[in-house]
Amino acid sequence: MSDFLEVTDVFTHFETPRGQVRAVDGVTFTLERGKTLGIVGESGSGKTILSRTIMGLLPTRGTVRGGTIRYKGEEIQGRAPSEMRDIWGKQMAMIFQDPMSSLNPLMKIGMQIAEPLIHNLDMPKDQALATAKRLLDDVRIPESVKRLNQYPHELSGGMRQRVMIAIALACGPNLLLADEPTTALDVTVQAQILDLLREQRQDRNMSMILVTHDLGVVAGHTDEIAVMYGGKIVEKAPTDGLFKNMLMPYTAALLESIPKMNRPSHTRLTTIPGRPPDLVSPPAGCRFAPRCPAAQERCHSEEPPLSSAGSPGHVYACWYPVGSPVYREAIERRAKETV
Amino acid sequence: MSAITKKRDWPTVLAAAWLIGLTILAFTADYLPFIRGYAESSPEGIGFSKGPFTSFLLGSDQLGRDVFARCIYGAQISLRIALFSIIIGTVVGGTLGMVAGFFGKASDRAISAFTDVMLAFPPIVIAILVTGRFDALRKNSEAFSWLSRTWSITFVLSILAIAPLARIVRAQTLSISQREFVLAARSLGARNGRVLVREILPNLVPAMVSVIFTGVAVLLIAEGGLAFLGYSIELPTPTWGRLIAENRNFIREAWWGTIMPCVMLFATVLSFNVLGDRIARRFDIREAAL
Amino acid sequence: MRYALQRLGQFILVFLVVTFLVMVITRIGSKDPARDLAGGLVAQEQVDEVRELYRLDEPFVVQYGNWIKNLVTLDFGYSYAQNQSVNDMMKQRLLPSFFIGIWAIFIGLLLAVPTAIYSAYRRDGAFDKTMSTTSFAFLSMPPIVIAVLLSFFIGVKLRWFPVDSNYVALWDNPWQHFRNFILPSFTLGLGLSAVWTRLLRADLINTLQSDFIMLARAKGMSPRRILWVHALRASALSLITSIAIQMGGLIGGAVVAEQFFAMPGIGDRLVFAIQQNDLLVVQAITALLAIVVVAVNLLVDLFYAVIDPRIRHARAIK
Amino acid sequence: MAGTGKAHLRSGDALLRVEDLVVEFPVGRTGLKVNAVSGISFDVMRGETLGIVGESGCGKSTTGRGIMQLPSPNSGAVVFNGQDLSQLTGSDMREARTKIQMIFQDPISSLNPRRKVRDIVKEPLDIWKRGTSAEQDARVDKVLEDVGIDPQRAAESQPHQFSGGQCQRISIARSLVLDPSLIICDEPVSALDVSVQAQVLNLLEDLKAAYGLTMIFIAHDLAVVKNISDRVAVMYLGKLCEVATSDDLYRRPAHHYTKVLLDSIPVPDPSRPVAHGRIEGEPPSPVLPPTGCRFHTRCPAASDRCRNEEPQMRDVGDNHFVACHHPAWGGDAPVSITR
Repeated sequence: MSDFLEVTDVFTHFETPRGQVRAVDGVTFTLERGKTLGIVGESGSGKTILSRTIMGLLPTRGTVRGGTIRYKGEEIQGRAPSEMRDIWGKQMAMIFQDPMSSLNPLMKIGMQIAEPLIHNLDMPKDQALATAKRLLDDVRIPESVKRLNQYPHELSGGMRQRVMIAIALACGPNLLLADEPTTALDVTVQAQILDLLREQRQDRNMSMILVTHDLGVVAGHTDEIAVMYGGKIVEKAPTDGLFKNMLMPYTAALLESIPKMNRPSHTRLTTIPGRPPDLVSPPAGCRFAPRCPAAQERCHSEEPPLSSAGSPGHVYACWYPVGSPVYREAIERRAKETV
Repeated sequence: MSAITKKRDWPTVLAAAWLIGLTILAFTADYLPFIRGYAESSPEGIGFSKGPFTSFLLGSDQLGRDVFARCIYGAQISLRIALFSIIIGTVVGGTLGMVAGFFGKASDRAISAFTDVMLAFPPIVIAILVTGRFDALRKNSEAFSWLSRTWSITFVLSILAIAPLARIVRAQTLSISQREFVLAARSLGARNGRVLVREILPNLVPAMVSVIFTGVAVLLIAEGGLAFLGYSIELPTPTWGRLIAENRNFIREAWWGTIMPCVMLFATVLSFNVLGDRIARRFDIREAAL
Repeated sequence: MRYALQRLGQFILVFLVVTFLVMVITRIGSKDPARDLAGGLVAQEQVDEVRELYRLDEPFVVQYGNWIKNLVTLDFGYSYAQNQSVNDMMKQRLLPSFFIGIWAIFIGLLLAVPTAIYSAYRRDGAFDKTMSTTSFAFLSMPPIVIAVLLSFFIGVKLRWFPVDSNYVALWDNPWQHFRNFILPSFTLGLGLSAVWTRLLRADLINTLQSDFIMLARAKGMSPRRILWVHALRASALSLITSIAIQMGGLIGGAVVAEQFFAMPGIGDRLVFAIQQNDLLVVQAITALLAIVVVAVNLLVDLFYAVIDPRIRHARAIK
Repeated sequence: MAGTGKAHLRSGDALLRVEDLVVEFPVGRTGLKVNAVSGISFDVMRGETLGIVGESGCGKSTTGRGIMQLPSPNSGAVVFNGQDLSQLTGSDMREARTKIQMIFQDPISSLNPRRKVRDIVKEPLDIWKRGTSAEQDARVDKVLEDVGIDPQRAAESQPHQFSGGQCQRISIARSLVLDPSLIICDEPVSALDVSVQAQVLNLLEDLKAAYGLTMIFIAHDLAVVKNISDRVAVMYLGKLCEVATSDDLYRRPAHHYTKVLLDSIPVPDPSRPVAHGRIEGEPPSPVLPPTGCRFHTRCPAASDRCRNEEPQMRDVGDNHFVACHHPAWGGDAPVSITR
């Protein structure tokens, strides 16, 4: 089953006037059928570009792509858009962040859902609209018949996101790429949408890649998490395992910097000093080293490979992971200095 | 490869060079021996027209006058009228637009109604009408004897420039006013005048400059049209439009008399448009329809 | 519907202000409006007749009311200078102007739409770069310059089309009609096509980069469908707005073109009437042209509201 | 949750006391209005941080601006330092405003892009002609250093040359220069990445102590609000729901909306069971808000009384106030919710 989606050494670079931006720089992972992978990272970590690279939805001009992406055993990296059209919608579907700008403002909701059915599956129009109505019911939009004839601006933000999910589900894809699907929504609506995604994924035995900046979102809704930093995956593990045992200092620091509800107010937050690396000229060695509390000389010169943590499926890229003697010593030294 | 290679932007360089050169020539024409005097009479006599690149750079017309010299004098008049008009238009239109966009409410409604009405008039139609009526006014009333064609055309073109400028500035001001730094300035206790001058005006400048350049181009076109229809300034001073109109009847015999001022007008309008366009692109201003 | 009525109210308001201004402007510098309205060099009885007819002894507002009343009943009066009723004159003169405008818009769209679509689709390609330079050049070409060039090269040198293009009705002799209209219409159409090519191209490029186009691609829609169904429909709206914005300029250009190509249209008549001090005709034509501009804007607004559900919705909120 | 009433206002020396604040905006020229803020009251003690939390469109930002009289509220009193700001006009108003300062959400939009950063920070001193030129320079340098921006670089650079986090620091510096007593932070960290967010939150805590500030902190992120605030007010559709100390509010929310909000937050801890208190739907339009309690359309405990009668803010003990007919606890007859 592991040959559902296999991403090996994929990179995506963009030509800009400043030079080549190495937005995604050597990413490898596999995804099984029916599982959810969360990709977490801050802005500029390359998580969105990675999802678009897998989908093949990047502009061709000024883009340098490499590595292999095998979907159900077939190489899809580097395919022309005309070949990708057999996959788009039918095999892979995508959900975007902003439900307002992602729906065509001039087309009725019903037609936007029915469109892929008519043109990808050659369904007659009335049958496609009937299916669209069923899809609206599936994503829990009340008064679905009325909605078919409405335009996007007549719906609330949450409703629009449900419509976008319905569009994604229309042709029965096996892989759903959700790029920050709840970032533009309020928390109460976010919870509804995340529940809906989980339920639909289970009902339809789909795999999902959930891209987000929010560790809280991935914690409850994924099987596995990949943490990205500076265009690379720096740690990847089954969700439970990752939160129990974070090995990459970046992952740990990211979690620590989030204010927690269960801590008393005015708890001092742990911060990550500095800024994310410039991907035109990334630092040598480990890209997190300049901001890492435990960075040693080796970290600045030698790039750590993804190594296994012992527990199944858990890999990390660090010379001195959290808990290692060197790490512990460095942290203690730092704590003394600040006091 | 990371070094930013700056390609020279030739259209901009050429446009700027053309405009600077033309302006210098036009406004120093009276002091230049190879232009001065050639515009009115010809050393070679009346009724003798010569082609370009002979003893005349751009040829001579039916009356033996040097086309190049006349084009340069034409440039002086055309440019002066267009520049005067755009300055008046910008000051009045810009102020109205800023007031409407910044203060809103009644002032906005009044000014918007005003621009709506102004924009209802087809510009050339209203221009010939007003110029024609000013002619009558000058003839019939002693008090308006000063109202020469130069004045009335400048006046008319200024009026025509006000409404589009006011509209653009209003829209820009409105969008800048909604930015949070304007709110921040107010929360610091800045007066309206200070907010307008310090916070809003500097952000208006790129759009204004761009619009001024394209505006001059539009006014040059309008002036050409007016002159062609017979509403140019009094003889003997020619404007480009007048040169085109009066030599057009001899186009079969001496095409240069008409084509050369056409080329001048076109090159100048193009140059202003190029500069306006570059500024708009540089500051990412959406193409505003003037 | 409510929106339409509201816009209609605005239309009437602008109509009243505009016509009032027209009347004020036409009276500037007139020593004796009655004489000017009668057409200058006519007998005193006729002048008095006109004074009576247009109530010129009464306050200005009454004169205006009287004129407006005549205007809405489509009675434009009688031009003594021309010895012709203005209505008859309008009838003769409107059609040539109308055809110049219509053919100019037609040529403009015919050139602009395919060019813009192909330019946007193959952005920064050779075609796009060439056309973008070309359209920029045409954008900077005043109507008189285009008219001179067209008449010189095509009319005088090549002799393909007549330079002095008398009016021939479309239904009398279509071939002659096109021959006569081609130069004046191209004079205006080229400029319009330049404006619209740039506008539609920029708008299409913008639209093609928007999220909903990305979603359409992710749905697996074909490039053709994305372009024609998704992108073009959104961009058509700004094109329609631009047609309304260009109306004033188009009318001005038509006046120049009519003069240049000796087309007996309404603009040509206006220029003559101003020279002749024939105020009645001046007043009527100016008002008419201004109303055309306002009316086209009104129509486009209403049309826009029909096409764009967002506007329809925004207006419909009760 | 349409809480009006003033039971939660404290006696004693409040720096700011807002009573029955109402802010409405016309909807175009339709004659309708947006009921952005519909009669809310609260107070802030000297040195206290009040958090205001709610979803988008609940009126929390409008409240912040209403305090500044930008624009002036339709009605209600804003008593600051014993002076009712809504009664002031002209230069008195401008003078009073300098004692209250705001920090906005969008760090880019809140700085004038066409001025040097140092001039932006100096602007307030320039407006009020405070001190000599040398004193002004010294003050600007000090404040810039306090927020961690190099004054030298600030003198040479424009806002776009700084990162989002740095721009937010510059905004903070500008707000501090006039030595205000109250700072209103309107979503100051929601545009920032979590690692930067932690830096700015820590900075705000530090500056609050160093400059002796009182703070109003407006945000949609409950965890952030909880961390920085002493007291938290929950808003829904232009009304207050609940006011309590931040730890108490989290430990035992009394209002059903607060509960829902807390349950909806994705917690970065996969071992925590997924909360069950989800609600359906989205907030109604503030143009036509529901009668009675504004939350009744989505509330699991809504009764007929809630539909008709607006609940008043009342004390449920321990400095905890709630505007609900049937609160989760502390009510006369607690309603058990069966789901």
